[in-house]
Amino acid sequence: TSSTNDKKTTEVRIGILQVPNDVAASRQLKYISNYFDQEHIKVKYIIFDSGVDANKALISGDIDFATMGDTNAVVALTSKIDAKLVWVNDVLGNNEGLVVRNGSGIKDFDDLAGQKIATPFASTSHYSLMMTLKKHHLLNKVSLLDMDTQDIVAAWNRGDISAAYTWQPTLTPMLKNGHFLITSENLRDQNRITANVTLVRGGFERKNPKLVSGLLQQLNKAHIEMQKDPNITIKAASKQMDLSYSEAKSQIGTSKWLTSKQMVDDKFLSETFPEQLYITGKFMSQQQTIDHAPSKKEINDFIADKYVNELGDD
Amino acid sequence: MEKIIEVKDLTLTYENDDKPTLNSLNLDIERGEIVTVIGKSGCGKSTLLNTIAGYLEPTSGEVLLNGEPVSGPNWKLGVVFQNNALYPWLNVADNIGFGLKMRHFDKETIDKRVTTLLEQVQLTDKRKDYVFSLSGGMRQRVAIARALANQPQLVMFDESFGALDEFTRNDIHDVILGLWKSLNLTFFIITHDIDEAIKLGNRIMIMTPDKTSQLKVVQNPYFNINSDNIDSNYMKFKNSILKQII
Amino acid sequence: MEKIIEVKDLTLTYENDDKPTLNSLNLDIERGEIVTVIGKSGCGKSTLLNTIAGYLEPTSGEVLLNGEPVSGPNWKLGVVFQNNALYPWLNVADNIGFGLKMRHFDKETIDKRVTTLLEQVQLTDKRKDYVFSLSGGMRQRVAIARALANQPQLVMFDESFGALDEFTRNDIHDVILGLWKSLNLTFFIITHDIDEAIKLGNRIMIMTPDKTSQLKVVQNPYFNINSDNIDSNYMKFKNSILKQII
Amino acid sequence: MNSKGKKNYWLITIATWLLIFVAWQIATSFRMVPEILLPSPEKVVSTFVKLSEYGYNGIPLWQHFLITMARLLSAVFLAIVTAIPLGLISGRIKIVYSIFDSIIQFIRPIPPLAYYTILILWVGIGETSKVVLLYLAAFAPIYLACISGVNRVKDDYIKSAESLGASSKQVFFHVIFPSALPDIFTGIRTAVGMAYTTVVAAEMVAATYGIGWMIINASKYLKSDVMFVGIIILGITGVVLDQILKYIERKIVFWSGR
Amino acid sequence: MNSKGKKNYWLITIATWLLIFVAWQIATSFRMVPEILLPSPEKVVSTFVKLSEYGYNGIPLWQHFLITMARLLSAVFLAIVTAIPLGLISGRIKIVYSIFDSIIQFIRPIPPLAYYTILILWVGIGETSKVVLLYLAAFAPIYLACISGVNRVKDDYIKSAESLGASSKQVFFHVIFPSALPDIFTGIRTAVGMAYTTVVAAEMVAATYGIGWMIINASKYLKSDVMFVGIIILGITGVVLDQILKYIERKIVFWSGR
Ligand SMILES: Nc1ncnc2c1ncn2[C@@H]1O[C@H](COP(=O)(O)OP(=O)(O)OP(=O)(O)O)[C@@H](O)[C@H]1O
Ligand SMILES: Nc1ncnc2c1ncn2[C@@H]1O[C@H](COP(=O)(O)OP(=O)(O)OP(=O)(O)O)[C@@H](O)[C@H]1O
Ligand SMILES: [Mg+2]
Ligand SMILES: [Mg+2]
Repeated sequence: TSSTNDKKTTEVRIGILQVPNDVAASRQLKYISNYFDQEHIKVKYIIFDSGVDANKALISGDIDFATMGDTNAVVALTSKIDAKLVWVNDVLGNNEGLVVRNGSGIKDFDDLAGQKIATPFASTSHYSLMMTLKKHHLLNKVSLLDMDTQDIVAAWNRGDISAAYTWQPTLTPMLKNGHFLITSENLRDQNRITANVTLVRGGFERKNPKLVSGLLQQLNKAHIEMQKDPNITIKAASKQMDLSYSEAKSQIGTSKWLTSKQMVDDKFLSETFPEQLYITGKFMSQQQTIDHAPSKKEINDFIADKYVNELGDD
Repeated sequence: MEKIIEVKDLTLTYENDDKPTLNSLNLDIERGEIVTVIGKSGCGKSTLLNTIAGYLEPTSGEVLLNGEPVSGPNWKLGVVFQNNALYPWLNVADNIGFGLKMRHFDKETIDKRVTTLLEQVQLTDKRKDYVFSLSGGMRQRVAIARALANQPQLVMFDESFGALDEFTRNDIHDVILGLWKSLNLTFFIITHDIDEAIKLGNRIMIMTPDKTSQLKVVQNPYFNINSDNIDSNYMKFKNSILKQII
Repeated sequence: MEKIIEVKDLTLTYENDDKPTLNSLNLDIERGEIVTVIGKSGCGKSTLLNTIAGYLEPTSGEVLLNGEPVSGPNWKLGVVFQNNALYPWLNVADNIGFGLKMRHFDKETIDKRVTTLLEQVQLTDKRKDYVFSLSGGMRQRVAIARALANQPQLVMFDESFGALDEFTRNDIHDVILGLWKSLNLTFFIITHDIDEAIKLGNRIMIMTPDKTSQLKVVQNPYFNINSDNIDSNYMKFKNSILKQII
Repeated sequence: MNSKGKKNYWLITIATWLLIFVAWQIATSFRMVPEILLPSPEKVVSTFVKLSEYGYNGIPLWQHFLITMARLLSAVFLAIVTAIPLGLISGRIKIVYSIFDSIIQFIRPIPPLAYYTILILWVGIGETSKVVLLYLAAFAPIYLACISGVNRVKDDYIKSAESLGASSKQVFFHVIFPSALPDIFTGIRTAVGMAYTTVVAAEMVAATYGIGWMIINASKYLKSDVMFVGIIILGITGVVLDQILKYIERKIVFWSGR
Repeated sequence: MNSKGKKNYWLITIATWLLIFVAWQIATSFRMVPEILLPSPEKVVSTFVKLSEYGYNGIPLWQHFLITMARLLSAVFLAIVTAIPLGLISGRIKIVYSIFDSIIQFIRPIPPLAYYTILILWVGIGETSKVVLLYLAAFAPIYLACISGVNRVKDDYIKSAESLGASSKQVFFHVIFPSALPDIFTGIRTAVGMAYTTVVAAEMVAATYGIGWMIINASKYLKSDVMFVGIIILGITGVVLDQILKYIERKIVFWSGR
């Protein structure tokens, strides 16, 4: 890999999701390229369909940064991948949710009993769904189907399933003949936060702390911009993702792009979010999807909030 | 004598072939005789057999069996091939009874006839054996028994003994002649071994590649003779045949 | 006469076999003679050849080539197999030159010798042809030429002509005898055709399955005789051999 | 080949596996490779025991295994009952051949994953799509084997049967079919292999059990110990399956190759 | 089989395809099936034209195609240069056979997707893991074909060579190798088929081009027209590839089967 030992880093590889997020916006707005050009470093973007593959790439050392859902970050943590969580890209809102088919007779959570519900396993949606089901004592009363988002739409169109917890852009076609039973925004309000986060590979972080700060600074710019004038940011993200403005807008939905200042001031990265990860980890280990629940210490070691703290002063 | 087979002006030209392989050929086979056919490789022996057996349709002329035209393979015309074509998935008894089963004979009749045939070819103890466990000579005897099971009017052999060694071949000759004598059968035997043609044939037919229309039929003074009694003219006779072939 | 091969008290027992296939066998082959070997299937003819050729190691006793023990296959001992074992990926010339190439002769020498051999087996015009386009008889002639290319001391044939029809076989016999006369070669020929054994052998060796230790060697009055001159005793002679075999 | 001195070669095979095992043990004991890349043998064994006792995702390991086998075998069964008749008839009747062969030749090389989504759109996410995917993988080998089997039936077999009084139908059932059986069996073995290779792909979508699903699911949570257990189970099952088929083959087409 | 009257059977084949095409056209024109389940022929053609002109995801269609072929062929090439020597030696030397055969027999049936994740953990998400996955799919068929090729070399070929003065090494290179070539070619064709079947799986993770990736990506957005274009390309390529291999085979092992 290009970033080993004494050799100067000449290339940084960023694993991205194909969604209109802060990375997409700062790419389009040339924040990222301008920064790395000035450092004489090449940037390479690698698209991942999910955090699952991004984690694999972190292990094999093929990427330096990766954006993923926080559930995959928990997987990374408990699998002892040498990586640190350095950034929260967005706190999920109504761009993820549980949709049920109109006319399927599902009016309330209790009606879900006996239904087939699809969701991409290991995703934030999966976690949100499980939390919801648990809350309503439905855990063993529904049959869960592990499906990729495209397969969810296909199954939905055929009528194979009448409920699914998934994210945009998959939600849009489903909402044509369906409606939300709950969204991640509702969960957020109930203090069950899910988020997309950025991990940095340990080897890279130790060697290039400056570059980590630098990249986060660029992402933070997009967050600041988003809060000042969302239109510019959404437009940039839509252009980057080859989407229409309205598509991008609905895909971003009510997700929150916290600035570093907000993260610091609200103790988001030092208290709120670690707590959420702790709950997530405990829940996932109860579900036996991970082999142990991470301790609070492990989580605190995993989250390297010093970069955000530095930026927060800006 | 009663004619079993009449071949009349038989011409056979293979598809995509310009010259006929068999050209206006005439031949009668009478009940109870053994006709042996000898000729160089490629002269048309198998073609003649295939036409008589009904596998090939004559281009012109006809083949009559008991006065009726042969219109396809027929159980009245038995055939034994060089590699005996026994079915390896059937045991000896089932191979021999195959034709009778196809013709819907009942199990008892089949069993009885198979038993008799096994005795005649001296393979009674091999009844339940599979073909792959038999020697080459035994396999040929099973093939002969299978061809005889239908009690056909004529049994034809297409170089059936060529793959056997000389000693085994001698044994088979004796089986053939023994069956012929005891059951009054009619045989049509293709061979490329002159000694065999002489030993087995009442009549020897010599086929030449260029003018197949003319079959030379030779009366054979040495038919079925004990080899100890062969006189000094045997070699001359054999040589005269050899020369006609070439 | 000079002895090329001396087989001394040769015993060969196959692995997992309790009885020896060859039992204290003795045999000399002299330069310039043709020894034909005849015997029933399974009596051990090929085993003997394989041991002389060095493919099998004697269990006891020894095989000497010019007084030296044979310790493995050797270019001085040529072998021609029944299915000729010609290499289908090589053309006729390359097949014939194969041994010389393996022995690192230069291209010119190989070419010259191949040309001579092609003339001797009358296949000059087939030089560049591949084996699959040749007839059975031609293939055997190529196989003989290939075995001769190394100018071996002894050429052995293991039922090499069994798959050929009688007429082609006669041609090959003439080729063999022609080469033998003109090049003063030594041959060791296994066959299961008594006529062939008589026609080709100065000496005929009869092998019996039960007591292989005793090879019966017969002096042959009919060696290389023109078949027109064969007298009335020929059949008696042949029959006497036949009886010894069985 | 060499008839002089036969050693006990299976000892070498055993030694090889022991060596692999020891190397694996050493590599993991001395932490030469991270646990996640290569779980230790003990870990794999203990995971296997755990999975056997408590199951994966609440379902016992043997049930995962059985459902996978059920999918595989029902697909192969369907392929056998459809491909054999079609293949034999195609081999015998040129018109049928002309109709089907090019279609099958066209579909055959397409990777199953390429059309899996289309298949799901057509037949849904249930067992059907999984079995159909495996069925499509298994069909062509059997079909092609039947055609080559029929083409290789010795002419003399057919001629003999005809001269013995068999009708065309009898020739088909009593001569062509048994003659082609050895080839058909080879085809079935290839078909099982092809379907087996597709088993994980088939369980990738909307499954909640099956060994393939277990491996895919474990890979989402980077549980390499479970993945190793799954892979080893698939490896052993593959070998055992082939041996069973070979055994059945030897029993049924006992004459083949003799 | 039937020598009487040979019809132009390829006309039937063409008619069959026309019929399929017409049925497809009718089914879509009359909206008997939704566009998403079965895009119309025009749509597929126009999508093909569009992809050829403007590319998919900014990359021209032919580049997607070439990269997939490059992955496939480099994997097959690697398999050829490693499996042939190992296979031939295994076929000849029992000790080598005892060491490798059981390992390969064990790995062979495992579905590539089962170990793809492990492979990615080991060698990364780059081209290496893709090529290695295809390589593993291609290796066993060639290896096994070599062994069976060596075992089928006629004893008389070897004996003749020895008696003609060839050393063991010469026997290996001048007799065993060419003798086994027809089998090796059959193995290579099977290997290409196996690797080809794996091509979509290999491009499923972290790829940004390749026909397989295009299909997978299109399936995420349910672009069935693009999927159809991809599937048809894979089908045609598969047939063409096999024909090319058969042609090369006929040229190189011209003596085989004659
Ligand atoms: N199906 C066929 N189509 C075209 N030509 C054929 C066919 N079968 C045989 N021939 C040709 O017809 C001629 C006679 O062949 P046939 O098999 O009858 O000879 P044969 O006397 O039986 O030879 P052999 O002794 O080698 O069996 C040969 O030139 C052969 O090439
Ligand atoms: N490799 C072997 N291992 C064990 N036994 C063998 C082997 N080869 C031959 N035999 C046995 O040795 C005996 C002699 O065989 P051999 O091949 O020498 O006979 P043959 O005289 O050449 O027969 P044919 O005329 O059929 O070629 C036979 O009983 C045979 O079964
Ligand atoms: Mg013939
Ligand atoms: Mg022999």
